[in-house]
Amino acid sequence: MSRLQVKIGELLLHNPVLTASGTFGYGLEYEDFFDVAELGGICTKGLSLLPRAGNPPERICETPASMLNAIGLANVGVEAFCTDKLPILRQRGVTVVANIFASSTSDFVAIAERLEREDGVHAIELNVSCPNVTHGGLEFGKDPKLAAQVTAAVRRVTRRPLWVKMSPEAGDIVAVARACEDEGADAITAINTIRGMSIDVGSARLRLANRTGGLSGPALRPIALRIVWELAAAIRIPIIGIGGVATARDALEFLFAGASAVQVGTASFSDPLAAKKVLTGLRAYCEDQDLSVADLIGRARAT
Amino acid sequence: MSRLQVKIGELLLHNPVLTASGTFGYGLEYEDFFDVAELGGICTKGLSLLPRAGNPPERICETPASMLNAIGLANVGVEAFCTDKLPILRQRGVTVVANIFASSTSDFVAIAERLEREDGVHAIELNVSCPNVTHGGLEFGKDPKLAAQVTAAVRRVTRRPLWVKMSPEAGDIVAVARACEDEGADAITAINTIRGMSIDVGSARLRLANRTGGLSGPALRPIALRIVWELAAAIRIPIIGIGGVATARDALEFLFAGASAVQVGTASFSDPLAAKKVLTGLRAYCEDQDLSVADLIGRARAT
Amino acid sequence: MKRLEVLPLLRRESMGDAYHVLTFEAAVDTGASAGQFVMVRGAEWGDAPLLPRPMSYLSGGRTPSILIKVVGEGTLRMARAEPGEPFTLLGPLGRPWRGAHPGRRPVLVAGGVGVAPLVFLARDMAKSGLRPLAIYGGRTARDLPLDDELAESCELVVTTEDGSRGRRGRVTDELLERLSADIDVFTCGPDRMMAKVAELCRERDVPCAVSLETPMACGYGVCLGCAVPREEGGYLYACVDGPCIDARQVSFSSDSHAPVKGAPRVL
Amino acid sequence: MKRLEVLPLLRRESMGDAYHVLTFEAAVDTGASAGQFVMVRGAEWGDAPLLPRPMSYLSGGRTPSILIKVVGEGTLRMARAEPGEPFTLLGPLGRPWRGAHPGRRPVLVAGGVGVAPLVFLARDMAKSGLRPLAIYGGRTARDLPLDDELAESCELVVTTEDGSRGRRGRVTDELLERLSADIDVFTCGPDRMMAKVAELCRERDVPCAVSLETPMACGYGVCLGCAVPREEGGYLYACVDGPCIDARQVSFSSDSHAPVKGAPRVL
Ligand SMILES: Cc1cc2nc3c(=O)[nH]c(=O)nc-3n(C[C@H](O)[C@H](O)[C@H](O)COP(=O)(O)OP(=O)(O)OC[C@H]3O[C@@H](n4cnc5c(N)ncnc54)[C@H](O)[C@@H]3O)c2cc1C
Ligand SMILES: Cc1cc2nc3c(=O)[nH]c(=O)nc-3n(C[C@H](O)[C@H](O)[C@H](O)COP(=O)(O)OP(=O)(O)OC[C@H]3O[C@@H](n4cnc5c(N)ncnc54)[C@H](O)[C@@H]3O)c2cc1C
Ligand SMILES: Cc1cc2nc3c(=O)[nH]c(=O)nc-3n(C[C@H](O)[C@H](O)[C@H](O)COP(=O)(O)O)c2cc1C
Ligand SMILES: Cc1cc2nc3c(=O)[nH]c(=O)nc-3n(C[C@H](O)[C@H](O)[C@H](O)COP(=O)(O)O)c2cc1C
Ligand code: FES
Ligand code: FES
Repeated sequence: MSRLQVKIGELLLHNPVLTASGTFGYGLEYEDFFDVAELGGICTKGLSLLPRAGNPPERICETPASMLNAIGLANVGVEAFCTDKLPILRQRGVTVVANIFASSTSDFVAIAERLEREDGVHAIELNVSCPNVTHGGLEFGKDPKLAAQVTAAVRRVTRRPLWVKMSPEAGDIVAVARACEDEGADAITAINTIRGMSIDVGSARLRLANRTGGLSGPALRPIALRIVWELAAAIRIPIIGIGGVATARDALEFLFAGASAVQVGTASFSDPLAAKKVLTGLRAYCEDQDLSVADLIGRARAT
Repeated sequence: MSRLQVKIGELLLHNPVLTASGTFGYGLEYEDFFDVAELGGICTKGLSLLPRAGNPPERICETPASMLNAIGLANVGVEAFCTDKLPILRQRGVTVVANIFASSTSDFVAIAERLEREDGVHAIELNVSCPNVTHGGLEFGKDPKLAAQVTAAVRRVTRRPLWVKMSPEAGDIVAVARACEDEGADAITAINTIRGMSIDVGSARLRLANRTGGLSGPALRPIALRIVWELAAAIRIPIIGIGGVATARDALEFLFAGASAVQVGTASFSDPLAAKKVLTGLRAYCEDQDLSVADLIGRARAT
Repeated sequence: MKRLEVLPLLRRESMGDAYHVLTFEAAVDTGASAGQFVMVRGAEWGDAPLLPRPMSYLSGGRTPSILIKVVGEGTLRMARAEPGEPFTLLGPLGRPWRGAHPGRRPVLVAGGVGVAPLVFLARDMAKSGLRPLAIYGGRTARDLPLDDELAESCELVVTTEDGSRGRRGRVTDELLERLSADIDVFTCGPDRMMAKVAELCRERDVPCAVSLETPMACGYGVCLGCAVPREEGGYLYACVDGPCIDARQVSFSSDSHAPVKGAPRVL
Repeated sequence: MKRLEVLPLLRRESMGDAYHVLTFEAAVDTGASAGQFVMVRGAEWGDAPLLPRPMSYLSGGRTPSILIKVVGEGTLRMARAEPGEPFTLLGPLGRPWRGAHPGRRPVLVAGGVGVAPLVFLARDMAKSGLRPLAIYGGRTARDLPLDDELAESCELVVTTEDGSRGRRGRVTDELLERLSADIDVFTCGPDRMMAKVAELCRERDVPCAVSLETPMACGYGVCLGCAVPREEGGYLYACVDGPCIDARQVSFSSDSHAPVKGAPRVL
């Protein structure tokens, strides 16, 4: 096993650096920059059963060391993903995590069933934590019972690795994660965005048409890191850390706190090579210290 | 009534700019910089029944557009405050909001009773949302029942204006605020810090001895603003907005979202004149637009 | 093909406090066409401002340049940059201006900083022997940073709202008078101006290309932040379907919630 | 009295990549004494880095200066600053070095960038006719930025860990040899070095003043972030009880959770 390999349940990733859902398209837009198959994996834009147009503009705005987005899960739908995007990803050897979203348990199941018919989907990530849609979204992720219910239902229709993505807005996030673990989730992704707001003072109007949007970027990192730390003490399944990872240093913070892998999100906007650079830096660190990634996980917990 | 005056329940503030608890000492450290009596008011460092030494170092570290603190409510205690600090503040005509903290309802009551014997305490702010202490702290602020219980108990022993300070980590912050309103709180302060963590990658150790610390500063602003917006739709008592206010522009965001006043916190560290500058900017804005502060409150809600 | 490069600032020319032309030194030809844009970020900005800023190319080639107007933190930093300071440039991005319709007189309608992609276009047109009419407007005489550059390759008419230069009024007043069936319009400026230009052109069945400006996070189609309502329903994405696009594809009216783009900052 | 001022950078002198002396131009005398510090922040840094950085005065007067070592984002920005760039300075803050004990030979023990407040002190001592012994150590010859300045007013002994200059070893090795009952020690450097110096002095009953370094948010006693364990229990606050303080008041050992201050950054 190479230094950088890491196991997320049954799934062997060739390294612990993935890209975050909604910040990397369907993985095909980065061809001009680097070979995406080098990454540990990519999480697709959230897929719904039917295509979605998303929210009216403005959809994004910048905030201190962060941004707000209220895209509203605009996506091509699971069918178009399977026919138009997945075959290319498969051919290129990209490790694909399908991030899926629905406003009912039965739709979650239907999407998972559709994906079940395809090769080349290496894991499914349940987005039960999107703050930018009126139905479903956050509700599933704040309530341990609902989160468990969705996890159990999808678990029944797929043997693929199943990751569940946490909302930092849950009052008791440990309870939500445990409930998902109990229903057979293979990993917990932490975290999705926190809802924020911004007002244009000149016009006294909200910057986002959706009023609120999800906060992402470096500003989120300390909060995400604390949640990963808390989860690592409470659950046995692996944790994928996410929130403001922009450099190898940031990735190491998450690994040291107990994450087994990380996802790079907003950083790809500031620099399309961000994920690749995180990987390069991590490799250099491991070589320099003569350690493997497995040695790094939870390192700050010992001291 | 002057343009800048604002009523928080029965309390008339000569302007809506206060300083946040824990970021302005006891108000006596700013003499070299400006006349603190010019401000709408100051919130004292959190006062406990007995003096507290606080947490071991490191207590603070910087994070993106923010900082973490785990001071652990080091303070001189309510008795020393009343004898050493308050007389000077009174003499200078400073509007004083006593921020108080305890790990039991009876201690909250005891502190309030001690303050009741003093002139020159214009309001009491209940800190039921401190993330940096092992007992009490956050627990009170996450649970509507506990928050209501503390509010009711303190309400019984004082006729002074009573403000309750919210934790953004409550799963249902609106429920907490409503419960406090129902028990006779005169205003809601929103928000206290969110717990975060930072790891020094060089040594693979946590930066803070307390492990986690409260996140404050500009990075918190979009979250605080969203919470103020949500509360303004749900409660009738005034809201004091707090979280990353550093300029008059930031203060206007909070007023436009529905806050009746703001508190300036971490910004005083970057610039001891921050609160004074916010006030100057707000005055200029009101004069320029020929509006009073009352006209500004909730302005972005109309459009 | 889009490229990500760290390039040093070669020079910065100020036109008053608000407008600056920044020229960078590239190792190879940028390959940018008129109307395309570049995502620009100071290589040493740290965590804030976080996102790169979309800027139209004023010129391409080996020394690509942009015209910036200071409206916030990002453009302020650009306005303070000194030669040698490294910037990250990602470009060329988006769709360039379409070709001119043969037999029609090109009319370029520019508002304020929207002039940049039109100067690039005018220079191209001049090279191919065309001499467009340019209608260039701003609030005051100080809001017409590249008037000389336009005048070099166009017949130039200037308007200001306060009458401090050229005709008092708006570019659309001038356009209305000059609107004839045989012109071909290209426009870039504040949303409301472009909406009005588009409306006038549609009424007279005159072809009209607009350059969309909207906040962007990525610039290459992944964030889905740059949505613009499409006339036939749904959304266009300014960074990949635009920025240059036929005005009839765009629904200019439904943007009711958003703050007024380009509104001056009060504080 | 402490003052908050926005001052332009007058000049920056580099000593290799890592060390720089920044000199500012003040309108009035800073009134700073040796051992005091100033909170420094770029006036145009925006939201990040957020907090001002505490820096010991290297000199006071009308052109106050500081010596910085690049360890993170804030010091990196300082190291890149050009003359004219505005900085916010809040100072003078904290307690200066105590006076020298009459009849004892002053020994200044400096580690790396900790040399700044000791150069200031040495110059003052020289003015009053004293000629201290200075023991100055670093990892390599490159970590001794102000050796010349010390040599001007002191008898200077240099140590490096790799032996690239002076004696191979640490300042404490040198101090141990020179420790006699009639010296008077002043020290500033990495925590572990100061702890060791304090221990040696305590064993021999030699007076020892240390200058505390700890992360600070405010610099004037309100944030309570700069706690340092006090020997008799509870905490000292470095910004108001220090930074210069009698070593016997400080408990150097209980800092088990905190990261090692001054540890080099890996990435
Ligand atoms: C394709 C394209 C080409 C552009 N070309 C130019 C150009 O050549 N020269 C130029 O000066 N500007 C151009 N802009 C606008 C420029 O991107 C914004 O002015 C800039 O991002 C503002 O950054 P800031 O940090 O200074 O202001 P911020 O503090 O981010 O925002 C200040 C104000 O500008 C508005 N704004 C923010 N981003 C944009 C945006 N992308 N488009 C329009 N308004 C925005 C905000 O809503 C706010 O009102 C272009 C935009 C696009 C999309
Ligand atoms: C009273 C006092 C006087 C000082 N005098 C000088 C001086 O003359 N020259 C000089 O170069 N430095 C001095 N320092 C240290 C200096 O303040 C820090 O190096 C600086 O704040 C780091 O900022 P940064 O943004 O570059 O690094 P950051 O990214 O903030 O931190 C980098 C590393 O430095 C450590 N660090 C952060 N703040 C401090 C701090 N306040 N003290 C010690 N370590 C810290 C962090 O834990 C981290 O390991 C002094 C500190 C104090 C308290
Ligand atoms: C523009 C944008 C779109 C996003 N879309 C999705 C999505 O479709 N599904 C999802 O689970 N998370 C989505 N996210 C959340 C990210 O995957 C990630 O959890 C969050 O941004 C925090 O990571 P970061 O700080 O590295 O960006 C989106 C984030 C952004 C910024
Ligand atoms: C160093 C520090 C100490 C604090 N101490 C207290 C406290 O004692 N009581 C309290 O209610 N809030 C305390 N707070 C929280 C602030 O009052 C405020 O709610 C928070 O910092 C968010 O505002 P800001 O972003 O403007 O700093 C403290 C914050 C900081 C940074
Ligand atoms: S800017 Fe990201 S999709 Fe257009
Ligand atoms: S630095 Fe704030 S109290 Fe010492």
